[in-house]
Amino acid sequence: MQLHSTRLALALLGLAALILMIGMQSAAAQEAVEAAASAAPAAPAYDKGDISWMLVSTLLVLMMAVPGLALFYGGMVRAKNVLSVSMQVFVTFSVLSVLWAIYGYSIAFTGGNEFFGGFSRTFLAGMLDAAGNLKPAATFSKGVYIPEYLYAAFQMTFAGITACLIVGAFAERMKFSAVLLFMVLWFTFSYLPIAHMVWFWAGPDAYTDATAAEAAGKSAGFLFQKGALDFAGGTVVHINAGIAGLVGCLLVGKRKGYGTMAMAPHNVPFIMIGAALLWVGWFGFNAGSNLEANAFAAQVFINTFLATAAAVCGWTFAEWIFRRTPTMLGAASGAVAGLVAITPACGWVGPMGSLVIGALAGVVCLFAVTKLKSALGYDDSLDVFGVHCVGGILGAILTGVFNNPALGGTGIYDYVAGTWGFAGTFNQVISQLWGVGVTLLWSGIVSFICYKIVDLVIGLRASEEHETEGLDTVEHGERGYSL
Amino acid sequence: MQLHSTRLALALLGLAALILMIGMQSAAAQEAVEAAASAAPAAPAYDKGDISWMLVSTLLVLMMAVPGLALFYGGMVRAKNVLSVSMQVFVTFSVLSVLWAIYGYSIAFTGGNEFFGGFSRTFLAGMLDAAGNLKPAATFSKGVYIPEYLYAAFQMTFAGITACLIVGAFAERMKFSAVLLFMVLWFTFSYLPIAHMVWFWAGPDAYTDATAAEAAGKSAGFLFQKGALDFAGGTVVHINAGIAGLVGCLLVGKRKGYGTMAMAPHNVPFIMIGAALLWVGWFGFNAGSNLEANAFAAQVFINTFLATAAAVCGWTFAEWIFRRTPTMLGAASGAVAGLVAITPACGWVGPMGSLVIGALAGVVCLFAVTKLKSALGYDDSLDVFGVHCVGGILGAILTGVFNNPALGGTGIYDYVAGTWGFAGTFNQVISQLWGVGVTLLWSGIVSFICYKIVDLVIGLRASEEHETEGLDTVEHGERGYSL
Amino acid sequence: MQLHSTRLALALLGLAALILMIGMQSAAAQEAVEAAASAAPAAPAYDKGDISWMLVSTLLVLMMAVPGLALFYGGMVRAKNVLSVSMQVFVTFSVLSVLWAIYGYSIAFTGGNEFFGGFSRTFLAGMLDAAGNLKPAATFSKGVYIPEYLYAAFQMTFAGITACLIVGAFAERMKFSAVLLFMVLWFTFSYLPIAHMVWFWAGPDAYTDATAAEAAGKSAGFLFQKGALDFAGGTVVHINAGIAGLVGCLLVGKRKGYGTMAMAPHNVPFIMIGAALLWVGWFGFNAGSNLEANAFAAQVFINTFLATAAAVCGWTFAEWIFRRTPTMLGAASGAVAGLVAITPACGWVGPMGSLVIGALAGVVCLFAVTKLKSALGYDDSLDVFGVHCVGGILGAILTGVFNNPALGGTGIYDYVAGTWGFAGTFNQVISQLWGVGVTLLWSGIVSFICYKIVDLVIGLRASEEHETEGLDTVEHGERGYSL
Amino acid sequence: MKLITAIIKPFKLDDVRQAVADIGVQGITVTEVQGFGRQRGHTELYRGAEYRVDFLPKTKIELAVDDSIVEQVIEALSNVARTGKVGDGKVFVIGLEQTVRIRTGEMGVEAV
Amino acid sequence: MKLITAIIKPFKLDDVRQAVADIGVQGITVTEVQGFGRQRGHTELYRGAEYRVDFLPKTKIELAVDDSIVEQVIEALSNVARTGKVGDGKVFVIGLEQTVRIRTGEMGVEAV
Amino acid sequence: MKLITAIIKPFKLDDVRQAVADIGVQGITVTEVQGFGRQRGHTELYRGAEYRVDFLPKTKIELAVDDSIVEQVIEALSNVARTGKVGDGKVFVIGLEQTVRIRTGEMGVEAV
Ligand SMILES: Nc1ncnc2c1ncn2[C@@H]1O[C@H](COP(=O)(O)OP(=O)(O)O)[C@@H](O)[C@H]1O
Ligand SMILES: Nc1ncnc2c1ncn2[C@@H]1O[C@H](COP(=O)(O)OP(=O)(O)O)[C@@H](O)[C@H]1O
Ligand SMILES: Nc1ncnc2c1ncn2[C@@H]1O[C@H](COP(=O)(O)OP(=O)(O)O)[C@@H](O)[C@H]1O
Repeated sequence: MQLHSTRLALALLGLAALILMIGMQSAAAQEAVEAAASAAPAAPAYDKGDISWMLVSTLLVLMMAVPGLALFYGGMVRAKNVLSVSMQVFVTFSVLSVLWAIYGYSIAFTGGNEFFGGFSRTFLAGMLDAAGNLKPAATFSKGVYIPEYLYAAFQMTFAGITACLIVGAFAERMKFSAVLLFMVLWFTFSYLPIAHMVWFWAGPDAYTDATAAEAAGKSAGFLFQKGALDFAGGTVVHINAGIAGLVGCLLVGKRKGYGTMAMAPHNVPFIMIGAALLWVGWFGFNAGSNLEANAFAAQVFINTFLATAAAVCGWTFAEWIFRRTPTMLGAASGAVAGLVAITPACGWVGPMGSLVIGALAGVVCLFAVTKLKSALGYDDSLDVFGVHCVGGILGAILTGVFNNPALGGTGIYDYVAGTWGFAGTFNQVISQLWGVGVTLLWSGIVSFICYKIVDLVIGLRASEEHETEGLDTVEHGERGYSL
Repeated sequence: MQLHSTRLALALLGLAALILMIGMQSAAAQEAVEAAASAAPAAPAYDKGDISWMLVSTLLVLMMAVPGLALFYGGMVRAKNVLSVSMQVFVTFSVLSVLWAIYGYSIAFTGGNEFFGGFSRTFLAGMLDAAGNLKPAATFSKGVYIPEYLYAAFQMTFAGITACLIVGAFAERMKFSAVLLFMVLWFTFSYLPIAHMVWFWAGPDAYTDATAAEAAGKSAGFLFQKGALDFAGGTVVHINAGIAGLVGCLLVGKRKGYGTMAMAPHNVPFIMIGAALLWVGWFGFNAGSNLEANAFAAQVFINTFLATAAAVCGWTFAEWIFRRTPTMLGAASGAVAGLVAITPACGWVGPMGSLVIGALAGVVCLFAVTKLKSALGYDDSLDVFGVHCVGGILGAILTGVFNNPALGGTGIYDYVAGTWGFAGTFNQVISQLWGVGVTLLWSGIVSFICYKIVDLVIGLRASEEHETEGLDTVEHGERGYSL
Repeated sequence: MQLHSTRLALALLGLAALILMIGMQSAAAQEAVEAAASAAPAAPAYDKGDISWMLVSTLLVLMMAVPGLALFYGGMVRAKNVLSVSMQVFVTFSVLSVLWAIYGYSIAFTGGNEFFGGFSRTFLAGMLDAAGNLKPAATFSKGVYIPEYLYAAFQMTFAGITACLIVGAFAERMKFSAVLLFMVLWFTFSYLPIAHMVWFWAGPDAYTDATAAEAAGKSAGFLFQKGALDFAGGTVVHINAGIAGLVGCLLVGKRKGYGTMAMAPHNVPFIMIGAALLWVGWFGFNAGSNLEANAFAAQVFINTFLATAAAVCGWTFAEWIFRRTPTMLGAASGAVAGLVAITPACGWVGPMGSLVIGALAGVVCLFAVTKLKSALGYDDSLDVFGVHCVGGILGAILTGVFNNPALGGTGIYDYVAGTWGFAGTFNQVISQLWGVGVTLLWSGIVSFICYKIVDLVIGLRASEEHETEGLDTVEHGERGYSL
Repeated sequence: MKLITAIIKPFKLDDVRQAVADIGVQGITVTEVQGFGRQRGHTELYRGAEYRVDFLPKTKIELAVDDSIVEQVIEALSNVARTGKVGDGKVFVIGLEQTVRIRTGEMGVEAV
Repeated sequence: MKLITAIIKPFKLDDVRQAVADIGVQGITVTEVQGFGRQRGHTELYRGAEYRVDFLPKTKIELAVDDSIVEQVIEALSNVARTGKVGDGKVFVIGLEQTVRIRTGEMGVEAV
Repeated sequence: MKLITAIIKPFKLDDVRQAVADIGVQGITVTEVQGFGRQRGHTELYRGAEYRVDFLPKTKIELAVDDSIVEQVIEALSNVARTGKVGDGKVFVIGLEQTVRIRTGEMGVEAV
């Protein structure tokens, strides 16, 4: 294995160097070309309040991943694997950030077909105008822009954290080299296209009249066209990662001793810190997805807050009633479940709808990680499926329900007419199910193939001996604690 | 006890569901009605810089509570109670956030009498205008507004963290169910009225001329009318929580072995992290209380910063001189003491006044938790009284002193004349003492009654056996660490 | 020693009180005087977006120091010294914040000669106009200002964290009193003048025409005049602290048992948290150094992000290849190395240049802390020199290289002509080397003298017995953990 | 010389130490251990998993004492360590063939 | 009475406990220890430093049993603790001169 | 066979291990313990509270050795563990009635 990994690393490093050299050329070259082509205003008057908020939002999502998720997951495994899990999060996030700059952003967020974008922004090229000013990216308001670099940075953090979420499913037994290779493949063939399908569109300025709107609509991603509402990434992030996790833990197999040995979390306070930082950071995720600091951001914000609080209550009290005692791990898990479920909904519902979504998410995800999991018998180490996939599906569907203005929801904005409407609960839920179904299928199948490839090339699973000793010393030559 | 708790939980859950259902109806209904009634401009041009800052401030206060306070307190108890304390913070904060949305905000921040507000904003109703735009809430500048949802969210975090502070006083011995029930009662009957008394007013726009000002003045809360200055919550938050803590630890009694057994903090680095996050987050608390990102926010910010730094120095050097060695727990406590003391003052004094306030707070609170505490002999586990109440009183009084423009203070703004004046040190200190005295009395008495009720209904204290074993395994079925 | 320290503390405390009393007077007095003298607009229309971002940036840098650096360093030492190191960071930061307000800001950021500023802003005097409004400080755009209090607060955090960085070099063996005394001396005689040399200038408004520009140029700091580019503090912060660390660890000598005993980090997850918070907070450091939330801040932001991610990859993969396994400590160190190297460059290069700078920093610093360190044989406990000084020098030089517009860099702005130019790679690198060389010499020599003074006055090193027992119990009367 | 080993409830340590010191035993060595026995443990819940934790934290103390005071020591420590509830622990006595004080090289009863 | 002390691989603890319980041993005392022996440790890397960590985490279990079942207990625990790889550990048997149950004061075989 | 138990200062562990290895003792078992004895502890301060911490971190090492080398081992380990300051610790020697290597079932001197 040692040799394998080393060769892999060398290859990756060499490749990276090569690509970068090409990139720097092409970036410089393309800029001149692109500058002319861009349809958006040459030097828009950005609002500094928007920029301030989006800078903050971006760093908040970074904070969700590291240290947030790294701790949340790190605390949940046994002490002998704490570094292994944190390391997988830390390095996956870094590698994908680099790849995002090289080709990820371009494939996800430039025009192409309904499933994949193009290559015009590879190496982040073409984001400066001829005068060296930062070109704009669209928001959800006509005539309001943020610098495209900022949009690319914000979305970069989404790509990174989504992949990191998967780590929890096969924690404590997968080889580090296998994790990294899988992540690169999955990012390229699952994350990028699904982000494109759900989020890519021409921007509000294109919706000038009915004809233009139709044309614009057709240039958008596949699920965007289906009318699936996903404000901040319920499908792209949570369902996508959750199903990839389930497939992973099924393929890699159960941990040695699962079901017979105690596998208690080794550091519950770390879990608490992690969950709390996820809560805090998630405002960047959700209210940041509003892309501007207008008044509506406040609604997204309070929705996110209340859903989380309600989910903590939901999980904790349900646990108290049905499982004897309320636990810290439960409260922390409840917070995450609520955050997951409100993610697609946060910009489409009202505060009372958010309370209901949160409370339900707390109870449903508790059910998922207890009854459902033990019924199906898979070993999803840190419940990526039970919390992110189940919570994501619940949130996606309830978005369709509570979007209803009669339930305090916002309805949907018609950029041409300038009015708010509502598609009807049934129609909207159908749209939502399109989003859920396509994501489950696409990510499920792509994940399966990626795992199989990795298994063939370098093998997925650490040896039994290594698993017993713990991945920290074996794979990373370190111990978490010397107290 | 098990049965009791379970029944309690069930009841709470059922109640919550019921209330929400009603709420969703009423929220939808009221919106139409309220829209017309609102006196403020229909769709004010919010400044995105203000919104950006207030979003950040709100999440900073969240971060103070979780993970900040949960860690600060969690690290200070013995290892067997770390989850118990964190859990009390985490769940109290969540439960009160939900109740805040249901009735708390309305009672604290709508007009009513001098002590309680009304019910017009229950379920956060009435905060959207007929067109679905977010209605404005006043700031301290005429013609400057932030969305009311944002104001409500910001204030929600204040309510949550204030209650959480109390947890430290009776840590390591109170039952989880008792904590929650007490918190709900105390929040309703102490926090909400005191917030109303101190902070509720008609907003600056109402102060058009002398007559209008007088009328507006009479609609404000009781202590607001008394002229007590409290920029960010010295009375409402710290004195209020501190005295409730003192009453609590007296009623629940000392921890078993207190005074004879060593009860060293189990994880001092956690205390350091917690204190540092409190410091960072407190800028949301203090500079956020400015409600807009105008230049003055910078003064509030630097005041807060310097007072904290000075208090760290004050406590540390005093400890070095009088108690042999400077300790990490001391430096961390000093930071919190400084933050507490500058809270009421931060918008009314200058940077040099802040240095003095901070340095004094460090020394005085050290004295309070050593000499005063051992003289009086109560067991306030984590010194809620010694730091928050004593520091809060000190800060409240010194606000009256350093508000003096001759000492670099701001004086007080006359919204009608548009000029700054100063009430005179003596007068202002008297006003401050009104704030201190009323809060001590109100919260002290209400707390006493609430504890007694809880004691009658479910009992305050965990059994001796449970206390010895530690609340983590007994009440939450978990252990903090499996290293 | 006890007596010594106590006397020191007493003296410091008394001094502080005295100074403050004088300060309060002088502050009040000076304000009237200064108000007239100030050249900048009386009451500029600040952009609230700028203020919001700079408030956030300031608190982010605070978060880098505490808890970020305190944890990063705290986790890396042995358990018996965890509090000692955290405490040194916490208290150094606080003491220097107070001194910054008293005289630091004035000496660094007011006009004087090329090496030192003057005393007009001691006690933060003169920052309010006659009407009590906050006076402006310049940014890098003509006609754009932020309140000077805010600028002073932002820069305060830089001074504090820079000194704290040094702590890592002589960790686990230096007396607390010696650390504090050294810090005060070094701050005064190394940090303040170097900050003045690199950053002090008249501001963009002074560059109205060629003659004015020349005059303005001559009033700037020594290294500013040499044309050394340092966007966010590569020289002032990292080289400055790094060389002071090297001198320190050489003078204080190796830790007992260094090279023969295992000195593994006691808490690697803490290191991970620390590094991640440094990453998050560094956006305040770097993008905050842009001083406004204009579009360009987005470029600084994404540059910082990508360099860090690339450095994590660089260090991790290099370790994998050359040192057998990729480690968590390595990934964390890589992040910091990348952040250090991009610090001077972040506002002068493009994203692809940032990727290269980051990747190189990861590899070069790994080499520095392994080969270089073992070749030279010094005991820089936490590699302050290997990461901050080496990374800082690398970044400074590469700034000169990648500033080239042909490599995607920005070039340099000519405030008079309003155009962008480039000095030529060779010329620019020479300018950069001026910055590097002067900082190394100045800080190296000053540090040497300061350490010697401290050694004479109170002695640098803890006794062998104390070092063996661990500084936590001996110097602070506490233990980190009682698990 | 005998080596007395006692397994006791952790919170009794201070009392036991005092009690044996009163008899004149100057030194003891203490180890944190986990005990399985008649005393029941507790249940822990982590999401889907429920573990019976059978082991209980106990404290082991070891004292090397002269034969003459063995009975007295056992008596004293048993008395203070006793709560009367299950799980109070055990005392084991083993013969010591040799005892050395490292600092001085003293042996036997001189060494403790 | 004998005191049986076994040093085993930590992940074998549950099996061993079960095995001796099946023979009727009701109580055991467990300590986390570090073992040095023939089994090789691992190498740790921290930036510039590389440490050979020779000690390995082991679990020590102590059981006081009646003389009559000593052989049986050793047999049973050895069987389940054996993996056949180096590092499986040791069993030591020591004579117990006295045993007391603190709760009741019972002595000898009654006490365990 | 004898079981030698030594309580030493923690930072002496590496030296002691080396010293006994030089004599040919291949395996040892190490436990972190807390010692109370003549050596004084330190005082800890936590806000209002001041605790005298009497226990000191010590390291216990256990070695099963053949009777023939007992003296030699005690000699060697005492020499390197000695600092001459109070708190250096003790050595206890106990008779071993039986020794088994779990991996192979070997007994007695073969087992260590
Ligand atoms: N046979 C034994 N050998 C070694 N240790 C034992 C034995 N029996 C009990 N112990 C230890 O004594 C502790 C208390 O024993 P237990 O049976 O729970 O209660 P009691 O001593 O009151 O009957 C156990 O937790 C275990 O550490
Ligand atoms: N002579 C000894 N005295 C005390 N403990 C020993 C001795 N030899 C080995 N051990 C313990 O037994 C463990 C296993 O021994 P080792 O030599 O690694 O393998 P094995 O027992 O399979 O030959 C060691 O880690 C150590 O804890
Ligand atoms: N009678 C005893 N029984 C068991 N352990 C002892 C005894 N006396 C001392 N010890 C252990 O030896 C250690 C050192 O003993 P101490 O009296 O401090 O110093 P010294 O051995 O140099 O006289 C103690 O910390 C304790 O762990």
